[in-house]
Amino acid sequence: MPKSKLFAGFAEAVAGIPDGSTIAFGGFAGPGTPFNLIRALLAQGARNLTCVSNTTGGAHQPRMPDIGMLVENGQVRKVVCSFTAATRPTDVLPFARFLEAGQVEAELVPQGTLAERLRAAGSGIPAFYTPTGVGTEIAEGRETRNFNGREHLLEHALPVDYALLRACQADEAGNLRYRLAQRNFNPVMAMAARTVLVEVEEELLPAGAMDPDAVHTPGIFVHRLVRIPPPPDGLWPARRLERAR
Amino acid sequence: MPKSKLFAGFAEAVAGIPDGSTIAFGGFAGPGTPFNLIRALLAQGARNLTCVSNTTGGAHQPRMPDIGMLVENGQVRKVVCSFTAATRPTDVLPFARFLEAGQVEAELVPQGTLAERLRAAGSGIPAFYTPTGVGTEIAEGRETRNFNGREHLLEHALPVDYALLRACQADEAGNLRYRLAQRNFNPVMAMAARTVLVEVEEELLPAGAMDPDAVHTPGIFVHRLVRIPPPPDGLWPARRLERAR
Amino acid sequence: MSGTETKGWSRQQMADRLAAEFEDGWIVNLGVGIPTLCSNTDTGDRDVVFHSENGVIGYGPVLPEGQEDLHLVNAGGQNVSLRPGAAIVHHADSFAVIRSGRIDATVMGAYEAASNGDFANWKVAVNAKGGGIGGAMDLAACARRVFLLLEHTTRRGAPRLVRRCALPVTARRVVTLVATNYGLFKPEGEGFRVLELAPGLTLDEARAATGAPLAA
Amino acid sequence: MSGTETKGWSRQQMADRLAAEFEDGWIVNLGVGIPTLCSNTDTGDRDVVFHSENGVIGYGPVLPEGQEDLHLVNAGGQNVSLRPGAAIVHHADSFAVIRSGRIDATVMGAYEAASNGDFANWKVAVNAKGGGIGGAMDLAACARRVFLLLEHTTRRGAPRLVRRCALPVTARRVVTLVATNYGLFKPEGEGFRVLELAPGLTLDEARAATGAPLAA
Repeated sequence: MPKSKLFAGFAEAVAGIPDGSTIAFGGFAGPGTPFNLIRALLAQGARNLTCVSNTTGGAHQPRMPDIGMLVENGQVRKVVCSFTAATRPTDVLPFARFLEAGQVEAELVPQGTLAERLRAAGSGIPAFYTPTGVGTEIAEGRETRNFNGREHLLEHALPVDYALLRACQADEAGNLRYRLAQRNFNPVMAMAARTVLVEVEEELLPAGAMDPDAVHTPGIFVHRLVRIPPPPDGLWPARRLERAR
Repeated sequence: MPKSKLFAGFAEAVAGIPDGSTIAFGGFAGPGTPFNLIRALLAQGARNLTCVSNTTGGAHQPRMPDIGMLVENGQVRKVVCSFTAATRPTDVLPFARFLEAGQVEAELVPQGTLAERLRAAGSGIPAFYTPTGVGTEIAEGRETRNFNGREHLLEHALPVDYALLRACQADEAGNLRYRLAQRNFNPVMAMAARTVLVEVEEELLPAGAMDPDAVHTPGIFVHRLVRIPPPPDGLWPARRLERAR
Repeated sequence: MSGTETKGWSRQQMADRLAAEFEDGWIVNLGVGIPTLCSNTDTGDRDVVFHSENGVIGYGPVLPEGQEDLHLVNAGGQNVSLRPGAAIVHHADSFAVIRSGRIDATVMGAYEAASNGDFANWKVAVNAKGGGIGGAMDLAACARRVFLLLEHTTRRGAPRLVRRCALPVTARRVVTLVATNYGLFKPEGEGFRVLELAPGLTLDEARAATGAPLAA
Repeated sequence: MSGTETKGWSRQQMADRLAAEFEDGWIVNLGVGIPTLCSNTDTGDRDVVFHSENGVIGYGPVLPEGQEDLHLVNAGGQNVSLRPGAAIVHHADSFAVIRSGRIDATVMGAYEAASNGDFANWKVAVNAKGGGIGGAMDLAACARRVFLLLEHTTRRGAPRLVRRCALPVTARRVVTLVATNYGLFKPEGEGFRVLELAPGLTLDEARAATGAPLAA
């Protein structure tokens, strides 16, 4: 039998992540974000990382572990996100001053293109065309092609070395279920990654206890599971508040 | 409120399908095949159809309504399938003599490319690249491109006018659940189609009775539902037997 | 912006006015900010499905404090409710819904709306480093109708409805309708048509606050 | 082909021999025909996940008559069982698993296996109209290892192991191992290496029935 996918703790799960890795982080506006794995990665200290995520975090209070903290901790070379700045001129994300100071690179990608580039990487599709972004600044100098009378941008797959995810349920085979808006990027990031780490909210189910029709991410994509302990040891989402402006 | 998606019968559901339509048919080796809707389409008589499906059917006994029968009935101009002939030299599919006589066109597509072209159509992706088929007869004269040191074929989205599907469960909003191997092509065909017709095995659930996390095809993709009556009025899968050779 | 300075409609009134355009059976995506107020609007006997880019299909009003489900948020991160018939998909499938043209209307905030149909909502200044695209470019390029909800002027009184965007655009020639605190407007090339003015506002006042011709 | 004419291994023995190559933790796709027999093989304490292109991940042996679940079939249309930890995905996701290189070994039938690593299994004759590709081209192009299971010769005694395919190929330079009723063979460019001969067969007999050099 292959060794168990269940790891004793978050530190053990992230221990082997080397400097220079490309890591995708699940989550959208809270749900599905691997807060505990990010905290462990902050402590583990891997550097020169490329971080793929919807945002760099920090837009809401209470602040939870996020990509911005990895940047502040000097661990990040580049981020690939659909938000690299706040959308309100009056907001300044913690990440912004590092970007403005040139201490971190940023690749800004439309959210649907980001999701599809991850899915493409997980699907053996090296590139695809999308109408998104045509005629905008992000299309400048880029390859376009006309299909059905409409310009489209060529977009490339975005493979990652690791995906750090959060799920509601897992079984011993690594099958995952997400609850409601927790799903978001997590399934496509699992597909895009060579190694998938998941923090899990509920007790691990024995293999065979999860309905095969109800699985959201098949266990063949999943490598390391960690059960999230109750608070205060484990990080759990709190009610989100807008940041003070 | 929009009018109900539940139709009284199969004839009512297929009544408006015009000549010249492109129709995708769900199913793989039995499960998920819309036998009742195909039978209704045979009676309805729409002609000059383009049929998209994994196979043309007829490889097993007892024979159920299939694309081959639509061909025999003079309703089909072209099929797009991953099998247009049997894989055993000793087998001859009912469809084959129409193909050999030039009475129907056939576009032979690798199965993964077929599934992905349908998903692309349902995802606003006009074209993508795949390594499948490079160096084979199906790549002859086709556009290729090198990514990461490997040749890939350019493949185009395959949109369809209608999808005829079979599901296990549906609710009033049109949300669908498939059971086990019944899922196969059905979700991506629902995505690829402008109008989606579904024959449903179980009693229709009220809106709100299906767990949103358990939905396989969201109701926004689904237009017409028909409950399958018990046999002999409704067609249900029988145990499959190999065809006599 | 505090409510007391605002002329014309309140934010909820702007959202309600735009929501009155939603037709029975539409699938509507609501963006971050003012647009999320549309899911609080009573659409009466019109059945409208609200889609959020994080894969929530069929959500309803924001839930009051203490009743939130922390696993359920809309595009703005607000804890919303689900309506009967809701379904959840992952992010790639959610944008498949968007790019395949199944969103009947997308409602977004904007910094600038141009009469030629361009609009800008992802970069706060031409030379700003970084930006916040989110799902806006996908939605703008692919939704059947692009509805914008924004304050009619900046805090300094500069018009947000203009002939041509000064900021980097989100998409070109896509805007269908624009609702502001001043009223409801339709871009028509070189200017906007006034479909409705908020109570208490005159056409001259609206013209003075608009950077493009306004036709009554 | 009736069992009585067959030299060497039976079909189940061929499948068992190839299944002995599966390693602990592998994900293995089994094609139509002889390959499906591999899911009947006892792999002992090696945990092997069987994948079928219709989206069934983690299936087990074919179920006896009367115990079938008619909603559950493998790639060959046989009613199989599920192993604990199984998961179902749709067809596009199933081929995402395949194209992304997650299949450790694909086991397929073939008409011809060439020593240069090409093989042919989708068209019964060069000039045949139509063909049966199924998932074979995706699997052949993308699986980490391509294992073939076929009778060593045609019914007329012509070799199926050859230097170059005469039939249209399914993929080029991909074959890892070939198991036939004669034994287990590895393509090595201009010929095959014999890894094992079925009991009762001599190297000379195998050479006589093979269309490419055989190295012991």
